[in-house]
Amino acid sequence: MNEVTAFWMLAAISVLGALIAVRKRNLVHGVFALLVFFVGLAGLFLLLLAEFIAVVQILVYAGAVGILILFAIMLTDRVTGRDAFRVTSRGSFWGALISLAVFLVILLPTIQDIPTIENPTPKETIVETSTVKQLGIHLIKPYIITIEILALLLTAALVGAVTAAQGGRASENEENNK
Amino acid sequence: MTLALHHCLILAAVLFCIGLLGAFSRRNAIVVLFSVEIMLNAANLNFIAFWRYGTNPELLHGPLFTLFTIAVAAAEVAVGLALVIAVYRHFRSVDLESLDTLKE
Amino acid sequence: MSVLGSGIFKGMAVTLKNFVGSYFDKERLTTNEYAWQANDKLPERAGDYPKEEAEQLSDTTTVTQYSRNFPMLLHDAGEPMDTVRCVACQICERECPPQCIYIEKSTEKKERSGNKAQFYPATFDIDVSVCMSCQICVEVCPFDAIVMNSQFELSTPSRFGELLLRRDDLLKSNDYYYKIHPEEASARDKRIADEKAAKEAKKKAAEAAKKKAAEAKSKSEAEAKAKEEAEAASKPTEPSDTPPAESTATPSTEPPATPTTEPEKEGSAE
Amino acid sequence: MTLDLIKDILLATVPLLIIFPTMFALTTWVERKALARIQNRIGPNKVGVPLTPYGGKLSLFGLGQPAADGIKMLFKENIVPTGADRLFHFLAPILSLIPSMLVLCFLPLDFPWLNGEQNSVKAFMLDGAVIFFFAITGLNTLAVFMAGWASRNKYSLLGGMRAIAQMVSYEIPLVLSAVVVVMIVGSLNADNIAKAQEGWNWFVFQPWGLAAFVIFFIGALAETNRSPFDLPEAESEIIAGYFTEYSGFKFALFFLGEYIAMFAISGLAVTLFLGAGAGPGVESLSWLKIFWFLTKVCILIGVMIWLRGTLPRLRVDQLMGFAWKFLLPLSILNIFVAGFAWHIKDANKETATSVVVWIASIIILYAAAKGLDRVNRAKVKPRTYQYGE
Repeated sequence: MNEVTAFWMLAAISVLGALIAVRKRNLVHGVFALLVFFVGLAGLFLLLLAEFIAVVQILVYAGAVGILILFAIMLTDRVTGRDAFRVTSRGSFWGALISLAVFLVILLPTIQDIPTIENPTPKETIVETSTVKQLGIHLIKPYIITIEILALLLTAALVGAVTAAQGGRASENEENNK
Repeated sequence: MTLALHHCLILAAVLFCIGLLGAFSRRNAIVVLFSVEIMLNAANLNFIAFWRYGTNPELLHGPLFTLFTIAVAAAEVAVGLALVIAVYRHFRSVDLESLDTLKE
Repeated sequence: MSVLGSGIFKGMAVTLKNFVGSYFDKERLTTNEYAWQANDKLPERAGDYPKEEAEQLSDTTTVTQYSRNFPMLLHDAGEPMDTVRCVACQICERECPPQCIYIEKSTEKKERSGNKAQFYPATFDIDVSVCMSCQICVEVCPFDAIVMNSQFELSTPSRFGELLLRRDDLLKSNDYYYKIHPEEASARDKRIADEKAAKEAKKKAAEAAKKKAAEAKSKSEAEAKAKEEAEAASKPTEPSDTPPAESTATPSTEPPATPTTEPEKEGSAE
Repeated sequence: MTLDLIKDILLATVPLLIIFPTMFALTTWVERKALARIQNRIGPNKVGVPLTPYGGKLSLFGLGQPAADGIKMLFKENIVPTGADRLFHFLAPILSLIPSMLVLCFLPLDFPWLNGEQNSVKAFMLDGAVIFFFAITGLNTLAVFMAGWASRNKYSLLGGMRAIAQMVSYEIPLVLSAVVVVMIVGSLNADNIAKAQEGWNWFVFQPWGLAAFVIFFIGALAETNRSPFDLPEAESEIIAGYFTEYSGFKFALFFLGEYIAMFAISGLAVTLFLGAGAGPGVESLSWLKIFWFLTKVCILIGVMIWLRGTLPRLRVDQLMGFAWKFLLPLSILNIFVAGFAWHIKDANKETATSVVVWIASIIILYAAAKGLDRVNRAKVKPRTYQYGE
């Protein structure tokens, strides 16, 4: 059980999760497959020694985004009955072709000149230098402006989401009143 | 054989293209939204891989950038889903093909 | 102005007192241990109870006279089907919210001891697995034929069939009713007696009024005398009418209407 | 090398897998007994240990009840509704158990006697244990939703949606109250947090710690669907919520998962506020740490049971209002109070200052709570009772 085996297992999990998520006709199944993908990716992050990122990945994606999407599905599709399962595709052929083309375009340079890193930084150094504390110090010192902007963005997103989701209802009410 | 950079890069490429396929070939707005999420996550994997195998890992560029991406993605999902709900309220559908009012 | 969250602590103190007290204070542990012995025979069907009914019901801590479980059919003293009060009117069947009562009316009327011929229930089933013990059947029954039993030993080894109580399981004597719900039974019987008395009194009063009215008509020429007599006629009828009107609980019976009609009659007589 | 690894894994996980399910079995019995006593009943008292195959038993106040329940659950018929999503219906109970079991590994419990005093094993030595705890507890929600959705039952779905809404709302005050401790200790590592509270320096003795502990405990009650926040499984409203359609062993798994989650979150509360393994005598005997830790967890569980016997269930709008309008502002204020108190104490180490800071912060927090309470109650008319006192 070495790193490579773990990598292939996690890779298989995440690729399968992603494939099912985009191809499954049943939306709720799709969301759970997406969650499998997120968790698999978190495992990969853990394998690559980015422990905190793995935690955040689970916390934000599996915890928050997944639930948000589930809520959106529950609010938009009829939960029971056939509508929830009737998700048809469009232009599957051209989509697949374009994706394949993009894949090759990305892949060719990777295969042609694999960036051979002679001696990657040893594990111990990375574990020592990438503690949560170090990450926090970096966030507060050189990236403080980014953090502030991000906070602003998140607040704006919060307000925007609330207005977007509620504005419809307000106008609907007005229509009903007319 | 040890884990190397190109493993992660190829995996990220595969995941990115799966996301792309989903975004191109599905009609449900929510599915398109989470296809975009898959693409973003593939990019995150690249960030982390480059940080792990690149030079100067002590600067933590990879994890920091990934953190920012995750935060932005979370905001994007929130707003995106709010828009989907608003669109659903208006058109009674989340089918992207049927939202063609501007064509007429 | 109270301290924030003090209500929660007050409640917790109450429950703590009950919890600790239940180990020392008999008053705080009212539940008795279930007296079923391991070697007791399991009941084959609902109605077979491990204890004799009398024995179970004498255990006043388990079954008080205020406990109600499922309905039963009342009959007066004597042969059950001969004195059953139910006339298969099917009101309870219609009113039952979960529709657990099934009644089949008999095809012909049957003579009953002490009563005139009536229909009787050929089938009267109550599915106690459906019954929700709401007591609405008891409320609507105009014949006081269905009341609540406090029998609770209903467990059976099968969930199909055995929980369907048949007519003969349901028939219980009025004495039994007195035994399990003494207060309610005596109140009910008093009411029935009062109603009967009121009916008879009303009948009598109506007859008397008719008689008096006829007399008043015949003596209408003597004006002064007639007035006096009409007043005298109204006085004795009133006290005999009003008490039954107060005692009756069922709204469908007639007595409440009588006092209002009485003066009209007098007026018309005048 | 591989053998050593397997040995280490077993040593780190097997005690957790023995202790907590045993505690689960005993807790179900204790809960039934305690609730019965609170309600003037006796509770289970018949099932005992059979002494001979032919009769005679040791009833021991019905201590055999958990075993009997377990056997009953195992052999019960497994019913899957016709319209149900069979795969998800099968997966949901398993998925609800996994996160609860997983987070037990993040508690600062190490078993020194198993591997010699010097190197005790731990399943996870993560730097961000506390945040990992919250991340994985959040996955529980998904299992609940899965169960509700897969059952194809309106009540189940309602229960699932209620569970999601409730857990997402209460996770915020929960995390924010834990942030206070993390901020003061300066580490997300559970062991470091435990180390910072050695002796009697428990955070619950600080005013901000007390406030955070109360908020955390309320959040924990809501997060584990305990009464008075058991809306997802409110029997009188939606049958049994998300596990209406579950029977037999799947139901037992849900039940186990719920109780293990209770232990886990109580364990986190103990770690964050109640000094983890700290207690008398831990310096000389290191296994006493585990004893004290588990004792504190049991006390918290006891309080949860006590509250369940006392408080009635909240309404959905009250539940949401309480999380967003009361707990959230209070926990944000608490972070500021803790920051200032810590800063002032750090700058000025005299006893008098710390007493003043202590009293001042308690007054601020209480006034804020009272004010929030009054603001939230302003629109509600005082209820008059027709028959009550």
